[in-house]
Amino acid sequence: MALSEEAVLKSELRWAAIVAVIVGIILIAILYAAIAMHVNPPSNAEYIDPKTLHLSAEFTESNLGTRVDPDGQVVARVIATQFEFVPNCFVLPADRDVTIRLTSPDVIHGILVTGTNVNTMIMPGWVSQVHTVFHKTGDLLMPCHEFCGLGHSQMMATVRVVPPQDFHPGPDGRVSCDNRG
Amino acid sequence: MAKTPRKRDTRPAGTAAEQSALDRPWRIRAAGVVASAVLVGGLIGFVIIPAGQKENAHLSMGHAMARAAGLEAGSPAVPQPVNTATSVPVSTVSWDPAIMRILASGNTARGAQIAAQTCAACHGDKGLSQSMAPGPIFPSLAGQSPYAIYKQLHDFRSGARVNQQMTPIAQMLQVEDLAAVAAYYSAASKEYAAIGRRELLGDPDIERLANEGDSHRRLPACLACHVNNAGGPIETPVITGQGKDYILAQLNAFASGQRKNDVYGRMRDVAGKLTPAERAALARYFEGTL
Amino acid sequence: MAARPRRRDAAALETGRLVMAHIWVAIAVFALACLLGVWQMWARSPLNAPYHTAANYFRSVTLHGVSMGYVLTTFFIMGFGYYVAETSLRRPLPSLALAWGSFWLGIVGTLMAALSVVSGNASVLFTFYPPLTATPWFYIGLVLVVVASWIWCLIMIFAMRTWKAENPGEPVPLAMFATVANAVMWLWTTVGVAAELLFQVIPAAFGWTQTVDVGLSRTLFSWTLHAIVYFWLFPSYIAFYTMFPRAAGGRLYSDTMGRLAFVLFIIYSLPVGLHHLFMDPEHSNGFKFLQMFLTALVSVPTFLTIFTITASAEVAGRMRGGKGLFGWIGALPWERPMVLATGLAFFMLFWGGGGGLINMSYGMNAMIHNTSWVTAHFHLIFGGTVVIMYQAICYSIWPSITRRDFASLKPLRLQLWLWFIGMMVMTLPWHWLGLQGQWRRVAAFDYSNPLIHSWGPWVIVSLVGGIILALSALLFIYNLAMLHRRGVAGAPASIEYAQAVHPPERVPSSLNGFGLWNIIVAVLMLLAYGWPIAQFFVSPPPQAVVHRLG
Amino acid sequence: MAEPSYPAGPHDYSSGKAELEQLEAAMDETPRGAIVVSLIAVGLLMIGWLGLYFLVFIPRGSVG
Repeated sequence: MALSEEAVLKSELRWAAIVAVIVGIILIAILYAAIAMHVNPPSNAEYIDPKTLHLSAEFTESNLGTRVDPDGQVVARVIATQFEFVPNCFVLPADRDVTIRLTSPDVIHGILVTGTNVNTMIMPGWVSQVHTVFHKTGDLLMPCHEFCGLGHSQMMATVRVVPPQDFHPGPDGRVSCDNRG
Repeated sequence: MAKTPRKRDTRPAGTAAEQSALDRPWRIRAAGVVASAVLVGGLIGFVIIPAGQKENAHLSMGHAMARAAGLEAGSPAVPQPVNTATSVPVSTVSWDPAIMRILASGNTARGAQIAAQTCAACHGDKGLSQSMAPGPIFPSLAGQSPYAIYKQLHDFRSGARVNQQMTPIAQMLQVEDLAAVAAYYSAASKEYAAIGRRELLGDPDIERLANEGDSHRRLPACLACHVNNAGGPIETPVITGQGKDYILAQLNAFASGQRKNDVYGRMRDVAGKLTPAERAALARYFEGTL
Repeated sequence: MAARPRRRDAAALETGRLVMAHIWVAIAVFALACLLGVWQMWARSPLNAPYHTAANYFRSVTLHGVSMGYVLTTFFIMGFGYYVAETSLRRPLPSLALAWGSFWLGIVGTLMAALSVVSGNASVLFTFYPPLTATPWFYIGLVLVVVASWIWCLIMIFAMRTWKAENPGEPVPLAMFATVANAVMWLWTTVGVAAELLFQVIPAAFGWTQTVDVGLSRTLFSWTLHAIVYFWLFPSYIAFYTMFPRAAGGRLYSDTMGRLAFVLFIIYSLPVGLHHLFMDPEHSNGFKFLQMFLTALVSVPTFLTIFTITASAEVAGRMRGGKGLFGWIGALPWERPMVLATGLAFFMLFWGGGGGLINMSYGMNAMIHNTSWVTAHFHLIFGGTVVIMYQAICYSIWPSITRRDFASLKPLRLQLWLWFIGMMVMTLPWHWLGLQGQWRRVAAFDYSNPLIHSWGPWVIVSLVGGIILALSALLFIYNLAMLHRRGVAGAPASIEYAQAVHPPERVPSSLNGFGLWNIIVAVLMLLAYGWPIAQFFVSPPPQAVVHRLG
Repeated sequence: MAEPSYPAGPHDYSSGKAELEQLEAAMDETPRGAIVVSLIAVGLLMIGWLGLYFLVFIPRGSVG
């Protein structure tokens, strides 16, 4: 079959074409997820100074946790610090667009939420942001998944996903694990 | 038919023209493949994906592409949240470069002078507490990092932390003075800097809390932060060698929320998870004499 | 075709001691790191491990990663490179003295780094994570190891140049072409981490700077982080192309494809590092997609290799009488360590590569980023494909260095099988756990939490895999030690590399040197990394305060 | 008794016929088997990828 050098190269090229088709299928699937489902990696060119983070307006202690913003967006603001999340538990409604905004005053952290595609690094200097919709209700685990120091292993939070009808923001738009959900 | 291999050692090298004719298609093909890869990848990433996503975020093509290129904050597919809150800080300390420079300056004449005039009566000239019996009331500053000392001084000055003796003293001084005296005490007591690594004795449960923490309660080990160069928050003080009454009083104040100058409630959270018995046992564990 | 006449009748390899010194250092460090790995799995399991504190765990993880990623690989690659240079070019090294100098420099660096970690002053893992910083001596030690490897690169490049000048117009032997390809790629690769260490991390570790630009440091490290894996992988591919076909008793199916694959590794393993930062906020979706697209292209040389090597196996199997569509597989001499290892390596490459395809898939990376899935992926690629081929290479070249043959190949095969089984038993549960969200780099799990309670048994299974791996590592050392002590004298002083079905007579300059590819890499890096790095200078982000750990 | 771990000479598997003849005979069939084996491997890889894409990734929902 493949006797001559040209025939050998031809068989390799034929194989390369098969590889190209396979890589092409993967690319199309990724593009479909990006355009039809709005799946992106969590890029966000938004600076915030970690050295004065606690003085900022958005990430001040009393503004952390879940809040339905005046424009109707459900936003959870969370601090990742050595070695805990603030707040340690937050409530989000199922079947609704939600945004989690996180940042760090100290070192690099990262989160995932078990059983979902929620995943981002948290870098001192940037606001990390994940937009998603939760479909399953219940308590999910949100551990720190990036080495952040000797207490890294104990750093985790709970995401309490409640059915939309059980999601009752207070007059200030806030919801917390302690009083609701 | 496989080519009959020729004896290569006797074969002359090809002429320059032959070699060049052999090389050119390779150069052209390689450049073509690489250029088209970058073009296609860039076109999809910077143009096609944002064009397909922009409607959901109600963005113009320009803004969608700016977001995809990282020139504007936010995702090309989702409206960007807006903040409406205002700042209510628990501590107004700020690690700006000017302060960081003073903190790194070590034992300066200015720091030594303030220490001698204002601090040494209670904290000693090397940061060793001058109140010894029955247990030190004043905390020792020896072996602390400049960040740790400055953080508390600044909080006393701003009112984030309240103490009858310390508040008026800190308010007498400028923040630059506070930084200078913090740098002085840290540098003057360098010999105690390794105090946190000292072997301590306690019952196994307390040793575990101090060294390993408790994953079940999401409690990090005390010593994951409270040792110099543990890699924890820079303003963390060393607690080994501090008086047990002082440590316990602070743990209780954090647990009750009476003291809340810890940024983002790190210690309020930890102390609140500890039982009163554990707080007392840990205070005993970390007590020691310098 | 007759074997090429030898230029120099080598009674003994001039580089024999040099090669052995390098590779024994690599093996000693490797065995130690295997034992640490077992303890780490134990610590993470529901069983009670001794000495289990957070500080010990991260000390161990750092030592494991640094030993495997930097020391084992660098020393093995350097040693094997010297061996290939002498045996394929059949001429002495340009400078044996310089090679020994670089060896001792590497030893000094390794000791500095190791002592820093063991003393508990450098528990920052092998990927560093500024603004956390360790004692500066840790980084300086690692820089010395890198400088040692740079000296090796120059020796390799110079050796090939001299040979080309002596043999104008002749194709460089494939094994040496690939070795120099690795040297060229490594010089490009280390630019990122060297810049990070010298300009950012070491000044911070000494206390000269109090803050650090975290985005820039991560980006510079990502420059290195993907290509470094190909640096590790190159010897395996060299063995696939130039040793396996001969060990199997056949020919390399295509010499040109080998050269092309190595060249593709140079150009496409570098401008793709941002795929390690898919989940980071600081880089835009546009650049992430561009580098994902280039990452998809770096799968091409691997796919080409799979086909070319499978076809080479088919040639060998058929020459040995194998018939039909699959009969050639059984006809291969599986008793040979190199043949067996290649088969097992391909199997592990299948799983590791499959995991890698998921990792590189842009938004899909969110499903598994920083979970045990990723740990499984790189243990299969590195611990699997790379290390098992390092072992097979040792088994194949050791007789020519010691002039002794193994009395029996049985313990060699047992060792390779154990390594393979251990790796599969360890990593398959990790894939499963990773999909469920088991996160990385933790010293302990709270198995009383109902959400992760069911993970416990799987972690124990992977601990069993780790124990099998450690046993295999010890058996590996035993096998080589027995060759030194009880080997049968009379082995030849060199090895022959595989010939191609159609041996190259004249190849284009671009497949006989690296001038064109260096230009292409420069252009690609400018396009793929130019703005992602420049953005930190055009619009400087706020810096983070240095957190000293050690 | 020594067992070479790597063949010393070029013709160690010669079965009487000249090596070149064997090679030519082998090349008559090659790479039919290799194509099939590689296709199976890559096909399985594709099935795995698509399986995870459709059964895990997509059901877990949109993120960005």
